[in-house]
Amino acid sequence: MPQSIDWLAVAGPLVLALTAVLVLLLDAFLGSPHARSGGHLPAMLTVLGVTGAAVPAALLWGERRATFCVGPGGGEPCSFVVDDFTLVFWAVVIFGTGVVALLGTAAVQEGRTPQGEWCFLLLSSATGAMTIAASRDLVTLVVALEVVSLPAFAMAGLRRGDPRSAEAAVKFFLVSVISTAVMLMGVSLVYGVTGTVFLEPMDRALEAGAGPRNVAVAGTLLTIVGLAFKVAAVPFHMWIPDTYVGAPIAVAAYLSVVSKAAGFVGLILVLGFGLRSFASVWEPLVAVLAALTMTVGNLLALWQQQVVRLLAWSSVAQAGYILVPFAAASTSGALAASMGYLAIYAFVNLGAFAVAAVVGTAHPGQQMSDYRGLVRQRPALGWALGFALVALAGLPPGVIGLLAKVVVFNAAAGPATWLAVVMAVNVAIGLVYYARWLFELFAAAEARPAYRVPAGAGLAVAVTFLAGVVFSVFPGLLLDPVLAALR
Amino acid sequence: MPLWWPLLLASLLFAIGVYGVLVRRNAVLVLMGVELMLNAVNINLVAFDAHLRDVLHGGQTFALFIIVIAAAEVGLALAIVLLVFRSHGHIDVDRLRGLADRDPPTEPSGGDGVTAHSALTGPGRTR
Amino acid sequence: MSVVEVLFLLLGLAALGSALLVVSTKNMVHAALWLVVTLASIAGIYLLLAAEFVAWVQVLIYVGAVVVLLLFALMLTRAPTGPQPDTTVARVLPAAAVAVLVAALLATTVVAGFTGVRLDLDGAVVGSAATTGETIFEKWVLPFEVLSVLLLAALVGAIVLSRLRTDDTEDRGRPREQRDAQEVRR
Amino acid sequence: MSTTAFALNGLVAVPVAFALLAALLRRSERAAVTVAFVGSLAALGWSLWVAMLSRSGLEANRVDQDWIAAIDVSWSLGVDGISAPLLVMTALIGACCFVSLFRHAPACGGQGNLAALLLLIEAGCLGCFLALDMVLFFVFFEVALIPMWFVINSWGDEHDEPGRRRAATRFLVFTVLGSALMLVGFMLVRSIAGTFDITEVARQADGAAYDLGSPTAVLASVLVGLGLAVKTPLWPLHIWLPDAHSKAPTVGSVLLAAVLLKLGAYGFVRFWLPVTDPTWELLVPLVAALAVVAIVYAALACLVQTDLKRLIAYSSVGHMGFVVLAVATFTEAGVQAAVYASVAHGVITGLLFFLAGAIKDRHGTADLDRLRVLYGKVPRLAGVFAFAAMASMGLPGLAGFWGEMLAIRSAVDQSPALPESTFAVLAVLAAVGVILTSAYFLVLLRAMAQGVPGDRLGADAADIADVDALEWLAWAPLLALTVLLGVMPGLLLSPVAEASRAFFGGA
Repeated sequence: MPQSIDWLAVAGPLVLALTAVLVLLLDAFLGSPHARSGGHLPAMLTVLGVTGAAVPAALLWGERRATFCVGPGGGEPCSFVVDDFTLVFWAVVIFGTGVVALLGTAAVQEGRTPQGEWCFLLLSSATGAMTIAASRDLVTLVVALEVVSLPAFAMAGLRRGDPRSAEAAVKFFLVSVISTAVMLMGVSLVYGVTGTVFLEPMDRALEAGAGPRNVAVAGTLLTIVGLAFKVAAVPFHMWIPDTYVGAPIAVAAYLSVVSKAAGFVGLILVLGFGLRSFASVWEPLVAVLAALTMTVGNLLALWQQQVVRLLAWSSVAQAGYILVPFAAASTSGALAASMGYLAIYAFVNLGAFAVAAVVGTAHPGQQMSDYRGLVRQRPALGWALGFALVALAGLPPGVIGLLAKVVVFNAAAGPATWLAVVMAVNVAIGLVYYARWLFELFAAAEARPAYRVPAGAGLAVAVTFLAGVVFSVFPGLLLDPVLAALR
Repeated sequence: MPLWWPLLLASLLFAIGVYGVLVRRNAVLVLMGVELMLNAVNINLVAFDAHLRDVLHGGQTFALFIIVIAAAEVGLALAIVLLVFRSHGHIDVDRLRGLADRDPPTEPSGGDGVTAHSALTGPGRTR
Repeated sequence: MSVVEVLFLLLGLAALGSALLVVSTKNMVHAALWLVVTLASIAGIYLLLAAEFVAWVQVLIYVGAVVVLLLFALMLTRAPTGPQPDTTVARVLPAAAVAVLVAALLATTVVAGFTGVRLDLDGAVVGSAATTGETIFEKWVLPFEVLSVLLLAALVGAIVLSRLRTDDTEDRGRPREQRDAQEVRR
Repeated sequence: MSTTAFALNGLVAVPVAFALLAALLRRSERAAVTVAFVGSLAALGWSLWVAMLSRSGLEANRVDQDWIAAIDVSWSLGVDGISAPLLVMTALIGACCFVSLFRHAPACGGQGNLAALLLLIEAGCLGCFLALDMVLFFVFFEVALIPMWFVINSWGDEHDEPGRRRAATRFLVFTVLGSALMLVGFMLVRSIAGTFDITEVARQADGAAYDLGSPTAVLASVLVGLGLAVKTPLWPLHIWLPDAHSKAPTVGSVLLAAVLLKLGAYGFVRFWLPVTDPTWELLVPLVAALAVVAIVYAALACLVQTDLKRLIAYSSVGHMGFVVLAVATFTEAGVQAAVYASVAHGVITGLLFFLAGAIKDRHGTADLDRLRVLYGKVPRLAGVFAFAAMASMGLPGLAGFWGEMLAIRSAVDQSPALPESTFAVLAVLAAVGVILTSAYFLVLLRAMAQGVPGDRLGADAADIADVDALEWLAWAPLLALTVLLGVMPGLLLSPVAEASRAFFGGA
């Protein structure tokens, strides 16, 4: 008996996948994209597609829909579940993909990236990211994770005639496939112990004492190592700075937000859903990873003069903050703090990348001194970037960034106070480099470089800035539903 | 047959794969190490599937999917490796240093770029 | 010792031995060929473990496609067919240490965990093409469909990365605008 | 919206609104400063109104509103006798700053933006003094940081750019480090008490529902104390302060010393006392001891300073030591002393920094080796300076005296839960500190105001102008308050006493 399918539940990823194919076909039949003015059609279609995907997602809020079930009579366990947890990540993916598609127009005007294929790859990857958030079995999860990564490799290499882009792609690729192999080894062991690949039955089996326990522990550790690569936790972070700098900036933005979010969803699903009863095993490990990640990320960010590299290291540090609540995961609702941070980080970080993409049109070198006086030359850009940086640093007026840290502290203080203290120290260290950049923004400058502000990138800056301001004034609007989504 | 036989085989194969990944410099050879690791995983999955008498055949299905994933990865890898080869003239992972932290960051085509150009104009092109 | 066990031992040893050669031989093309031996032995092991369809897929896709692609990659990057001294590096010892550590930890864990558990293959449902097909299309439709996205994306990704070359090399060194203008004229 | 809500929210909103107005007013710098000045006057009037309201106690004067329901953070503001004097003092100092800004525009221009930033700082500080929710306190605490960083970074000492950048960043990093630790502490408090509302926490601690002696509670208390100690600052966490104060522009120094340090002091009273166990033999005596070390250390450090602004900055460290010592006695008298000393220090040190700025502007230097014979050249300025210095060293009859006196008295008469002999020793040492303070101010006055006519200032020094009308206008309120508080300490002490009695639950 074939499985029954709830089409509304799968509509989100489906719309993205269909849009991807549509973009590819249109691009193929309408000819070379830069033959037409601007070649914005694929980007517009992409934005339209993610907006379309947002509609079913919005309709589903507050519900729990399960489909692709394998249980007797079409009941649980199911492979695909859409609940509030899923939808929060769908929102991140939809928002992130839309903004990245807009940013991509800057790279396309530069004329070095084929637009149609770029949008196709972006949408495919986003399809994977949406699927992973809804997946509740390891097979779907692993396949979806690969769907996120594989197009991303190609996107990283997608800048014509730039050896660094190729280098970025190959490093990213190798690290990622190795990590996948390690994670799969862990997954296979867990499967052997529990006899299932579905997350909830897996957790039940482990709770009931399925053995041998040591094998399950080994599987857990290997799985964490593999996923730690994906989220770029130290010591598995080495690919991050090279890849970010080498790849087109829109790809770096995508990697740091959507792809990283997918990694964290994987981590939350596997650890928080499938291996919840093993929390005592993985909590200390993740705590150490978190502490290392934020400390190394922040310390290395201190030395950077190139802003994309700085953003890369800062995103390593932020990954450390997002890992912090995992160390307290046995307390109910702690992982929601990770989600909250991730959701906030998404638009704040995209804001910084969006401005960097625009500045990159005049200063491809992306040195920090290139930003000198931006606030006076281009007040809109300057203030948007300033706001994003302040929010990343976690200070008012970027109240939402500050609350992201509050949320994480709230989860960690008590069960893992030492980690919260380490994070507090790190927040202070992080300030130094954000402040350095902020200083350049507001410094007086002589030259007045010619920035081209591509319409798409301008829109991306505006959207992220607006989101930041609105959520800073009404933080409850964002945080209340997000934090309530995972109990 | 004891269950641990295939598991032991998988563990050893995995370790050999790890060795290959760590020790090789050529990107394609690194990839071969990864393939060994993936095969180790598949042995595990298939063995457990048989042992568990999994009615869903989760293990076997998973193994199949992993094989397909590996194929897709290798297909893309071919393209990426060629891309690197065209721009750098080699696919030696250790020598890919154009993005290293301490290099002067403003020169996108410094150092390796020279070889890149010769590779592009070399006999590899047929036009 | 039953026939299955003997066969398993032989295939296992073949797989391990050839795998060692894959990671240690100095000749790159030989490495790929030894990989074929490893993969084929593993396909045999799948047959023993009641995974018939997986075995055929292993032969078809892995041996048939993956290895060919790897060989392509080696050839296209003009890998020398003779022995190469620098395929491996000075970190042989640390790498070996890590590998031995991984092997020891994993092996002791699984062996200790599953001693005494026998793999009873007599009544096992053989994963023939029919049964596997049924399970996939009844129980695993979702990952299968997602996999199709993966394959399409990998295909397009590979094509677009390869196409970068022609676009790039034909008009390298000319300003962008000229190139655009030319394309419009075409 | 009820009157209370209107009054309390408005007190924060008014400076923010005027700050935005001033920032958006692109037409002229002077107009922007005028707008900001009007805003600060409005805030001053508003704060007086709020202070009037505060007489009916905290419970009658609070607003609670959900803010982020998911983590129980509410928008809770309230005012009582403890916060009211600080509110008024903040608004007053703010207004004085803008008068000063009228007179002396910064050399690098942009005073409109500077004025807007100063108003934002003022708003953040007012919010801090009003906040009853721990997270909200933390948020307001941080509001002032970025503007202050800009003020130091962009308008600071124009002769020393790397120096002022270093000072600004150090200020930012230290403060955020402190406040982040404090936040972790708050979260721990919440994990025990289940609420971020400090009055509720205090109630629970009083009724023993909140076990102050539990390891988590002690850790929370340590972390909160640590965070506040950076801000206050308490020796040895003061190292950010001298740089920040000496490199900041005059108005920045004034706000830093007079208002921002009080956030730490107020935090100790409002947020540290309720969560701290005085019977734990290590923590509270340690804090008190550090406070006394700060007093003595600051006095000694002052003796060797060569820069006028650094000297005043170090003297602030000493004065804040008195405040913390008073808090650490866990008595009503201690709270009174702390609030009184805070306000007195705000007024006097604010005045001192104004004067230091005025002297620096006139002579182009604040180097003590080069400032000589001010009595002869600018008699009125020198006179006011001498007066402020006297007040700062704690001359009886002026504001500074009561703060120090009450602090030492409360240390002698500390809470019965605390070790008596330790505090007796500390009180004696603090008294020694008072004497040392007098010593360095006298040395300073003698060298600077009287002294031998130096040759290095040259003949052109003769035409340096004395105090003008705007300066009188800026300083007069502070001068008057110094005298008034000195003569009639009860004016301030009685409302504080009432509030602190309520605060200690009548105990």
